[in-house]
Amino acid sequence: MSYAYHEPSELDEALALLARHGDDAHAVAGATAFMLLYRQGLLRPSHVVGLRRVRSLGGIRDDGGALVIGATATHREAERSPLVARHCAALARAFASVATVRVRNQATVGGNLAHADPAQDPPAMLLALDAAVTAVSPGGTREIPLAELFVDVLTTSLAPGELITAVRVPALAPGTRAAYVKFLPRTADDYATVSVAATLRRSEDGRVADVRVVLGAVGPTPIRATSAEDALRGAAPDAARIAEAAALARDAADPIDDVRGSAAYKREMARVWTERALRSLVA
Amino acid sequence: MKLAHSSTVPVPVERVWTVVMDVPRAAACVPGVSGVSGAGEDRFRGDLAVQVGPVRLSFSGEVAIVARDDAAHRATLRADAKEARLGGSVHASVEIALARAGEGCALRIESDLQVAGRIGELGQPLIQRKADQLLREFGACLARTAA
Amino acid sequence: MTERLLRFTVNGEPREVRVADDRRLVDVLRDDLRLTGTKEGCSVGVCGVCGVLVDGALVSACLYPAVFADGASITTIEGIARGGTLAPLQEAFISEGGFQCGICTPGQIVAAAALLAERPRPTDAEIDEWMTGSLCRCTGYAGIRRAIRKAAGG
Amino acid sequence: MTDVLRTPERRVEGREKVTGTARYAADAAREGMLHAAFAGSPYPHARVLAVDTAAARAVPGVRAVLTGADVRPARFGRRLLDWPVLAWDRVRFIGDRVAAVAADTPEAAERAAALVDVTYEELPAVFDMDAALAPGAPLIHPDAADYRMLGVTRPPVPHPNAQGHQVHEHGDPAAGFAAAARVFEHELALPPVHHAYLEPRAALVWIDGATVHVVTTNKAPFSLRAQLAAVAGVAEDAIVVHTPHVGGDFGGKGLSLDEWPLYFLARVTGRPVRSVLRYADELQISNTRHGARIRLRTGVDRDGRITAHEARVRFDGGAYAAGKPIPFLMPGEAMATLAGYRVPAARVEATCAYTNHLPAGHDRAPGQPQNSFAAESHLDLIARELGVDPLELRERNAIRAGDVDVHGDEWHASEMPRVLAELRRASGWGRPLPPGHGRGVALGARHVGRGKTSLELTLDERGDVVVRSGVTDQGGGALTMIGRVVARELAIAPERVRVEQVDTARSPVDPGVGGSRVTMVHGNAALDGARKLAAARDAGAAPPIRVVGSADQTAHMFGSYAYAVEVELDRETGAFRVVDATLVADVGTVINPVAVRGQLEGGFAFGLGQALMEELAIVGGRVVTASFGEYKIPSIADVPPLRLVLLTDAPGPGPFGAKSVGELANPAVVGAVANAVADAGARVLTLPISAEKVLAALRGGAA
Repeated sequence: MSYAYHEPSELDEALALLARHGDDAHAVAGATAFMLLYRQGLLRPSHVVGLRRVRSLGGIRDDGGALVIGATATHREAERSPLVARHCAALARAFASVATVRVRNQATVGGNLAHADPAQDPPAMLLALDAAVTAVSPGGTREIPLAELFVDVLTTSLAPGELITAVRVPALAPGTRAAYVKFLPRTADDYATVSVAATLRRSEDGRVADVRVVLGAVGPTPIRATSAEDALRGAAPDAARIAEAAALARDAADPIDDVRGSAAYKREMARVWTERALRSLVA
Repeated sequence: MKLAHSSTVPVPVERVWTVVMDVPRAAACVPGVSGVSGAGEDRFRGDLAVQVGPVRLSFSGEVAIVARDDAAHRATLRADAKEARLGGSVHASVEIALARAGEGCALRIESDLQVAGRIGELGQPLIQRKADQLLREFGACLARTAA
Repeated sequence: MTERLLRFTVNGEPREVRVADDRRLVDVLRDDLRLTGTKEGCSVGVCGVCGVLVDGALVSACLYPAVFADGASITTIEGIARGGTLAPLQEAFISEGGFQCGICTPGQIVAAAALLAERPRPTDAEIDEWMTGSLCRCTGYAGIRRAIRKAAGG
Repeated sequence: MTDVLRTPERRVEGREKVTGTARYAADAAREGMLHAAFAGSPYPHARVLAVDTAAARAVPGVRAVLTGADVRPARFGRRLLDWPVLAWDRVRFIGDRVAAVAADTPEAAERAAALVDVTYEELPAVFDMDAALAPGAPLIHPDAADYRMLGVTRPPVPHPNAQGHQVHEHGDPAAGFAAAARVFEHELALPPVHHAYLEPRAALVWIDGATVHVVTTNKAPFSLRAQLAAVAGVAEDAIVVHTPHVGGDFGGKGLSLDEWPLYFLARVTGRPVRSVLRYADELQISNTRHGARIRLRTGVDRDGRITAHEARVRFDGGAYAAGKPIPFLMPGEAMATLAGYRVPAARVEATCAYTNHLPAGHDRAPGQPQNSFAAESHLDLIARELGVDPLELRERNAIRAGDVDVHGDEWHASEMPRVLAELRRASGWGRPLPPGHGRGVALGARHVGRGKTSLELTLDERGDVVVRSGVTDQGGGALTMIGRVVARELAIAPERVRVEQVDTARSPVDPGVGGSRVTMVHGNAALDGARKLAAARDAGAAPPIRVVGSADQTAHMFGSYAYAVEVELDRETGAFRVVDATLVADVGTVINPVAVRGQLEGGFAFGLGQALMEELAIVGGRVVTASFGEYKIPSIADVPPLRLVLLTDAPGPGPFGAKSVGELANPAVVGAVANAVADAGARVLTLPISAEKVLAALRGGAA
């Protein structure tokens, strides 16, 4: 019942293997999520294609002001990368917030996005930073904005046999500030009850020129709270306006009841933590 | 876990009721259901394929109408299905109630779902989301089919 | 079943082992190499009792595909002491009450060794952050904190 | 030489444990060993109509598939044998086992177990304790009258769904309530929680000729031997139980689960068979701490002194009583609803119900965290109603020498007033708190361990001693303690005493670890043996001198302790942190100072988990927290430092005046935290004290 493990060193080879084996194949990078699902019996591929030796998928680089993180870069590499920290300290924090150091040493940035677990940290932050993944298939290469990548729980818009090669975070407009907050009322190593990733830029008159608010762990995908953003854009971000925006974020959340709290509580926490994230950005 | 779905359909109650009580036809409204056939009075056999991202599960089992009140348009269905490869199973009690709503029909489905074995360990949030989604699609499809 | 021959070093010694492609590192260490110092607890990468170092990086052997270890250098709890002499960390776990039942101790010590390799003088906050993934049910962690501080010369 | 007890101990097994050479049950392997896996019920309550094993048997590598029909009528348990080894007619909780497989690999066994096809007829299930005990409730054990009970006759119960029932009354409660200035009544509830030791249960069984060998994580090997003899119909001396290191117990590993089917699998295959429980199964089928609902009613006089007390306690025993070792089939401290206080008159009624939940068993100070949470919350509510400082109210009611406790027993000595005085000082009680902070107090009393044992000591030519004991060491430091007691008595260095833990064939009968017993009982046996060695040596006996040291510790005495805890509360989210904690504990003479500190610090963290986040969430009979991803226990970042004050000058009945500490520190944490959170503005009457409940309480809702 075991699978055959393949470890190509070229991307073309990996794509060819995935194309050849179709539904019987599964691609892995760090393989943390795969191992959990496989051990549980929920995945039974005949072929597993490991991407860790594909050199072109690794590394973190600056591309004309944009930050490009290779799919097989580990979370640990990303959290410790001076490039990531310089680009956006909150992004480095989001990577450093994932699970524990053991998981971050193994799990990769691309694998995490392909796994599409809405309770994870990087998806919300990367969505707030307007990132896009580069996806490649035998048919060619395309860019998928994160807003279009996440479709449902564990479900992405990647076509069968298509791989994420990198995530590209565009240059932040000068003056943009970013925040990532994670609410952990149970233990320090728990999944978030709610997380909020936000970016905000003010124009010279102090009004909000641009803002993005993304809620994590309270929906089938990370949720962009566009109504909250609309309430702030062009406005002076005083306490009342932020409170109003945060209340709209509460309505954008789509959580379920579980051991981390009732849906009603999580919605309320989406409000509180949105307010806190936004306040930190205008402080 | 308990799930509920309500919707209103611009179709007379009786017509919706006919669809609901035609189990093979109604079951075709659950995404992923196939091969439904009779297995005795008020009992039906069939398969259900569920996909959550890369996870594909295939259940086979039975649905039985355990109680029905044609006058009140209420019925209770019982579904038991196994995922043999994993040793998991799902068990659901589904209550369907129709009521006149103006010219149309108010449809209410309440389900008490149990997921047992390995599948149930996967994480209840995931299961709940998926089950909720199936129920919503089922309700919407019933309305379409009756119309 | 697809199998392959893996070659790697464990605690400095070259080893070869034939394994099925889907085998986990924890199974190879415990069952094939009989290095039972590495334990298995929660099996889902949370508790940390299966912590080992692969090329110096701390990972959960219960989530780590054995095929990933091909060509790597692995350190387990059996490789922390050198030449029969306990490492300062091990001495400190004994003197400071860093364990009771001992089941999490291999994982704790391997994790702490990785921390000290990266940050020889960690602050209390750094100790807490790093060791958050290494659960202990006996000590209440106070003894573990004391042991790591002591080994770090604090 | 200097007193051994003045230097910190060095664990005898320390080197093994820090180098990875310490062996645990899951590390045991034998040539030709098979691996076991099990099929469990998907229903909380159902009749088993048919079991088809054909597909399971067809899996390559499968050597045996057993069902209930193959083991009938074998039932197991620590006292009451009510849990079928494999169900043959009825399953009573989700996960109740119906078939066992032995195969060449764990994977083949798992695959085959998944293919066992069982036809069930679902029965009405009952999940609530009161519903289970109501007239006309579905019967969970219709054949209970036929069940065997080890050693004693089963006490009568008022309802067929009652596992155990006890009523206690002393004084004149009616008069006490009539004389009270105020009477208060509160109800509190707690969910089941898991021991969460990090070593899942494991066992290896093989049959060598006429002898059955068991390597096990069970912490009471002789008790397991007696149970296996009863279940398998084998003589006790034909069974050898080997207990390597136990990777955490907390009471849970007194009950064996896999050993029974493994015995039958080993018998039919003629091969060694091993199983290591998946942690998901630990959380779904093993014996948890009892969930409870507790109603307390207490009358107080004008000064807040207790005049009368009434309690009704309900425990959720789950599907089987097998995990409970005491004849009443209740958690050990079921009746201690106001532990540590003077209670002149009381009526306490406690019932443990069968339900279709996973079975409950013993967990570190069984019954006490439940009753302590209820009592300490109740008294705090009374203090606030009366406008009396909560610590002051406890000082007025703390039991003193000559007072009668909640059981109606008179205490001949009490350290409780001193403990509270020390707590007031050490915690800085009364010092002003920053806004958003709250401070809580709770006290506790735990009896020291009782029981009897023997161990064997040999003094050799060099004056060194070897001690052989059947006691397991689940981390408490038993072997180190025994060695230090002997060393001190003989005035030799501890390194010169070697303590060996041996199997049941090579040791006198031993009660195992539990009930805060080891330092009292094994320590006194070691002391007795050391004295005998010294006497023989002084009488001129030639080495090797071999003696048996024995102890029968019957003294009924308590250890007292109290916590003061400070929390910082986030009023917008309900989340809070414990920012300061003080524990004052009356521990008597300290033999293992490192271990005593560790047990108390560990007990604090253990209680903190129960207070803050631990809950086996069960929905429709199914545990939905089936991994450490969902069932969270405190990590290092969640446990604040503990200020620890030890009172060591009131001697206990242990060697040199020692008392017990293993179950001393965990029960009262829950009440102290609840009271601190209440002081910050949110009274929560159910555990765990989640942020959501706190927020609801802050907003005036029910919690």
